[in-house]
Amino acid sequence: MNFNRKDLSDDQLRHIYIELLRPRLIEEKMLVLLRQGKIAKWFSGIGQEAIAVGCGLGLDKDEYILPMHRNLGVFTTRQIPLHRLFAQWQGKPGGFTNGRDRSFHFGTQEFKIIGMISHLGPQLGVADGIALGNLLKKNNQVTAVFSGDGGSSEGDFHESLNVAAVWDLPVIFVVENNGYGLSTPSREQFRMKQFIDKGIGYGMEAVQVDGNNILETYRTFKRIAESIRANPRPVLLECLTFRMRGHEEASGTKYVPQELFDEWGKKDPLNNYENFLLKEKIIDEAFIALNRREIKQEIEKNL
Amino acid sequence: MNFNRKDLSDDQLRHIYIELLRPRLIEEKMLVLLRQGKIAKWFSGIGQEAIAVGCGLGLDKDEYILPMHRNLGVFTTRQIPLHRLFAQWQGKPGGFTNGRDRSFHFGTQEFKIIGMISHLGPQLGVADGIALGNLLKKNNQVTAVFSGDGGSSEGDFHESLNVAAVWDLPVIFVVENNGYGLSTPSREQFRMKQFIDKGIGYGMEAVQVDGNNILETYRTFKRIAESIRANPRPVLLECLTFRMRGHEEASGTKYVPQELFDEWGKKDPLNNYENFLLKEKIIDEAFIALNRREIKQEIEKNL
Amino acid sequence: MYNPATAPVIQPNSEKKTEKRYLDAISDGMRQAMQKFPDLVIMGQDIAEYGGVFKATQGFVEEFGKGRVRNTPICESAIIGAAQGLAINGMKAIVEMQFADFVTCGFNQIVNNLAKTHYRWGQSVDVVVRMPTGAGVNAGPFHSQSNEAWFVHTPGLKVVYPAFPGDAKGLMASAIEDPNPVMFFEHKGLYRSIAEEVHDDYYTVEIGKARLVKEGSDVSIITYGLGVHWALEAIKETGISADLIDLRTLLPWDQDAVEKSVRKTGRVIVLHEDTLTGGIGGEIAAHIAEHCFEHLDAPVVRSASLDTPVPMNVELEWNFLPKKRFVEQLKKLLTY
Amino acid sequence: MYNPATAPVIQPNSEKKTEKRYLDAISDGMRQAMQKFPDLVIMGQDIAEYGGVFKATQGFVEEFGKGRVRNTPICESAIIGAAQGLAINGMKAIVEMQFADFVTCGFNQIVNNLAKTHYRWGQSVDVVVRMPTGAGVNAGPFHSQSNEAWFVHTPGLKVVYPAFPGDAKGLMASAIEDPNPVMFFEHKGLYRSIAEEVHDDYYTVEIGKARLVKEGSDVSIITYGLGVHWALEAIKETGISADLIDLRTLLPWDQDAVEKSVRKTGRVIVLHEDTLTGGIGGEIAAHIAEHCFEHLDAPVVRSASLDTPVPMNVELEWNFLPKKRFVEQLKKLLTY
Ligand SMILES: Cc1ncc(C[n+]2csc(CCOP(=O)(O)OP(=O)(O)O)c2C)c(N)n1
Ligand SMILES: Cc1ncc(C[n+]2csc(CCOP(=O)(O)OP(=O)(O)O)c2C)c(N)n1
Ligand SMILES: [Mg+2]
Ligand SMILES: [Mg+2]
Repeated sequence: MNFNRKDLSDDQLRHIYIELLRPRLIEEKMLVLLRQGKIAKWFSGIGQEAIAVGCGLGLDKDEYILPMHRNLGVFTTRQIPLHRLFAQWQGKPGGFTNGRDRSFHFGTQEFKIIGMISHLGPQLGVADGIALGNLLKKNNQVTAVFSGDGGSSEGDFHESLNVAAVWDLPVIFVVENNGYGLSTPSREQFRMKQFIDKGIGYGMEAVQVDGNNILETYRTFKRIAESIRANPRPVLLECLTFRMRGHEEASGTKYVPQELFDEWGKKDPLNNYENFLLKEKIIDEAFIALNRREIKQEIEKNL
Repeated sequence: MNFNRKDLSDDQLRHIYIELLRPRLIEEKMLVLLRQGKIAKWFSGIGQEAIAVGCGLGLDKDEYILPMHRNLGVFTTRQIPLHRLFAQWQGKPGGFTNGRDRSFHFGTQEFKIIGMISHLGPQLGVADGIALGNLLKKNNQVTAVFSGDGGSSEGDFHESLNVAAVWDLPVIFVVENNGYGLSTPSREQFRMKQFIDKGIGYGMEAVQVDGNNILETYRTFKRIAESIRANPRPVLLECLTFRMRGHEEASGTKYVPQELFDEWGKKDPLNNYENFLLKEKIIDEAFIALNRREIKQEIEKNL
Repeated sequence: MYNPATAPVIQPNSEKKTEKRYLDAISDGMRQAMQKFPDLVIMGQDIAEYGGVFKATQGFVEEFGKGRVRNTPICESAIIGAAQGLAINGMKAIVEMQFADFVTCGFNQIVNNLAKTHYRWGQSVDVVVRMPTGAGVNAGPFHSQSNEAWFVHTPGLKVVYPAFPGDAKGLMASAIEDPNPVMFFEHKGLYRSIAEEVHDDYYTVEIGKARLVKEGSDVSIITYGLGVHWALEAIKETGISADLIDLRTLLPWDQDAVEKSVRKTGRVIVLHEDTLTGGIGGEIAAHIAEHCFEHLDAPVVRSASLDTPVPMNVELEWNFLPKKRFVEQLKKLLTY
Repeated sequence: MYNPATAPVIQPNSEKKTEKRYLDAISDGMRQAMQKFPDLVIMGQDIAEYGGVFKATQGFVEEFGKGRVRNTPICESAIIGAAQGLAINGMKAIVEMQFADFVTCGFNQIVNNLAKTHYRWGQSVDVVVRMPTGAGVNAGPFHSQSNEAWFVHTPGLKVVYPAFPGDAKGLMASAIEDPNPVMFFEHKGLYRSIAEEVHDDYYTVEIGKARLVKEGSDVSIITYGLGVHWALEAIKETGISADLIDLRTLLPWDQDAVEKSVRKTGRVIVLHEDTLTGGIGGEIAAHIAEHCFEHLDAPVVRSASLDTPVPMNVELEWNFLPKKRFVEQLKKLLTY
């Protein structure tokens, strides 16, 4: 994986590292809690963190993001206090739904995050409306909304992209293309070569990015957001990535060939970025150890 | 308008003429009946007949067609006795729904035509299922299904094209692109330049044709159908055309600029084809008069 | 369940009234709300220059501009979703279904997004979905449906269904003021067929309150929408002394008003245009049977359409609709 | 309304029985129907190699091939439409919703296409839509819904909801044999929690017939699905002598069986897991109140979930569900 720091300072690069590390460590803890029966369900985003984190860092804090079930990094980059997230996942008071809904199915105006409902697709239309609001208010804000590759087969995907195109809505439609929808591989979900091939059919710009390269994702979100703020329009952003733990913990990974795990394991967004920073001497092992310890403490403190 | 007869015999060219003339004359009569209050509603297909007629002639008689509200030519080329159509439109017994549903909202296994419900979009998924049945039966039959340009904004359009692509279903998705959905022009419906730009986004072949040129539409349907029978797969067929009487009789045409009527009036599918045949001396005025008289008699007899 | 804030009670500023048709009253209510709320946006198919297929938004684009009066592509789901997005972003939205029948293409957004969001994380969804509904217009199975019962069975929605121009205007204002999602049913058959003197000023009519249209002693007729007009005709025709209750709001419905009347008359017939099985009549009749049991002198009777789609042919349609059967059922009930 | 042809009554070829869980019984019914009908196709998300999220089609793709056991892209509407297309082309189809909650994304195809086609032009729509449904599994508002009432209010559909493995297998066979569109509800909470001896051979259980699960004299409990098991517990717990009627089919429902029991006991409670307002309980209670008025010794009581979405938290969820309230209501009814 090639990393190009361009004009990013050492501090910025380190900050990005910490933001990428945090969701990974939180997830690792959650997987333990899941095995202990303390949370009911978990959709792992391990392997895909660079997309959510790139998005969270690339947009301004007061711009709405509509993430999905694998996008913990959106929540952590917005600095939601972890005890609130944990309470939410455990269905306890102090979360965002007071036990009424589960996992990432909530929104918060405080952090400008609007979570999905379970149904795949409806959040895309909601993003259109939020963006229309921004357009009418002329506040130059961008909205980002996530879809999986599988979920893109829903009619809502088409309707929402089309409306955004016709109305010049300032939305980034992020497709996390991880090659699977639950057990079903891409070849049984669609036939186009890549998602960016859908752009021309909506009269919409489309951009493809290596979803595992945090500097690429971050910079792409930032660049598109800046451009859209100046010149409101939708952009389709395809992020190529992979789910390293299958669909959700309960469903196993038997249906995924081992070669894919091997191949994508080498492309792990955190390891690769860490190695790059180590090689460039921007961080050292002590830095890593310190930050892992600090984040773990933060996690324990908030549980 | 350029007509290229290629290997079509004079008889074939004349037959095509009669098939193109019949729906026009039926419609003209219906417009009279509408004014007399004998039928309740009418969506005129005048100006677009070359598509429905091309489809009806291009497919085999035992292949399913799923037409829309402007596709009288599909019904007439399948030689449905006119009295049954008239009874249907007047909500009388002897039609296809015995007064239960209106206008073209019916199906008939006898003529292998499956009419739409009012809702735009659902017929596309139904076509997928019919085509899947053919694929599983290995009977090498093609299915054709119609959508308007406006109706293509519905989620069902996307879902159905995608399923057809993934499953290699032998379906021709016909988009009659007439520039309007009711009062709303294309620029408020979508932003892509043309419908065939959607092909690549589904991994689907896409073909564009002058929808007002009967020899082009007929030959394109025939060619695609033959190809799909041998090699099952979906094809998106965009037919460029125009509604010469607006959306439906009750809604007027005020919202359409006169220039468009002028421009497209010159491209009338019947007049142009008639002129070509006259010029080539394949028919003469007497032939025209005779056929008009015969069809009108047929109409009166069946009323 | 709901955002507890409701529409304020607003009285008209003056007594000025003009004769308005049902359609004009709805249009008037929307126009004045557009003037009052600069953040209110209307979206729908052909609603801008064309004014909508029923012309309810005629002239709106000229007055409020294309930004706030928006022609949409033909897609119900994304637009209803967009309405929720506007609400999340602090605005208000009205979505016009071209016909109520087409709401099924945006059904998921309504029942799972609009209806459940406030319960889940406290976000109000300040959206009105306009539903030109109903039969008797010879338009067949897909342009005549009554589908209010699905929404009455969806916690989180409010469902409003006025029968008169005055109520239509005031309830439209309330629906827009109310921060909760409101399904606003408008009977197409009433648009141009009824008119009455309606206040010119802006005012609200409270959601959740029924109206006693006629007072009588022998029987309570509980109905709404076109049913109210059928009941009026039947009362006139038969001379029966009846309480005629127009529910006006179907969710939450006015149990107090209904119970009060039933306790007085001891006989009830519930009438609606919608089909019988699983219709709202069941809810109301069951409630009465459970909570007014000791006050009933006769079984609670339901009068509703046949359990089929709405046929197009005019004779089939009037056989489908309960109007004629209702009069018979009413007479029979009085002789019980 | 319906194609009058119904599923034939088929008795099992032998008395051989095996203990089967609810899920196995459903799976068994489908497998044997796949063997019997070479034109039957099953479609759904992850139903092929993966066997479906509940494993109801485990092993099917190996036995019947990928042609007839089809993983679909994630889109409910086109697939339900495709099922109708298969039926039009002379085949039969089963569509599995991954969760019943997601049917709202294909709602239009069901209520306007599947349900109305036979009425409109006489074409049967030989489709079964499988609906893994219900709460009590701690899965929150979007994986727990009971949405059968919407479909019971849609003329043209049949709605089936078995509570026991033996009924589940036989009703599945009937649903597939029946040429009409059938919504087949399966309670997720029952999949692996109940088992009984079930015939190994293929057989049908008639659609439209309720089952008297227990006989008693003091009260009639009318319910279905998980409610049947709650009622069994309640009867055991309280020792009350009750007729317990499991409706099994919700549309058309067995009015005769219900009326017969009510005439005997004079007291009725209708119980369902679904929310109260606008639920099926209203239909049944209203019907009883109208048609058994003179046989009632007490008001018809309804016991149902609270009018909110289904909360995730286990305490909230059990407070939402009527199980506990039901026992109180039942006892109170007996003292009326
Ligand atoms: C309307 C709807 N249908 C089906 C599902 C069940 N479901 C949940 S996640 C999932 C797979 C999603 O795949 P994809 O969109 O690629 O996202 P990923 O899990 O790969 O991130 C499915 C089928 C759903 N949530 N909503
Ligand atoms: C789901 C749905 N929404 C709205 C409508 C109302 N409607 C009927 S025809 C029409 C315009 C269709 O335009 P297009 O698809 O371009 O077909 P054309 O009339 O131009 O042939 C509209 C909006 C409908 N029939 N179905
Ligand atoms: Mg995926
Ligand atoms: Mg058009």
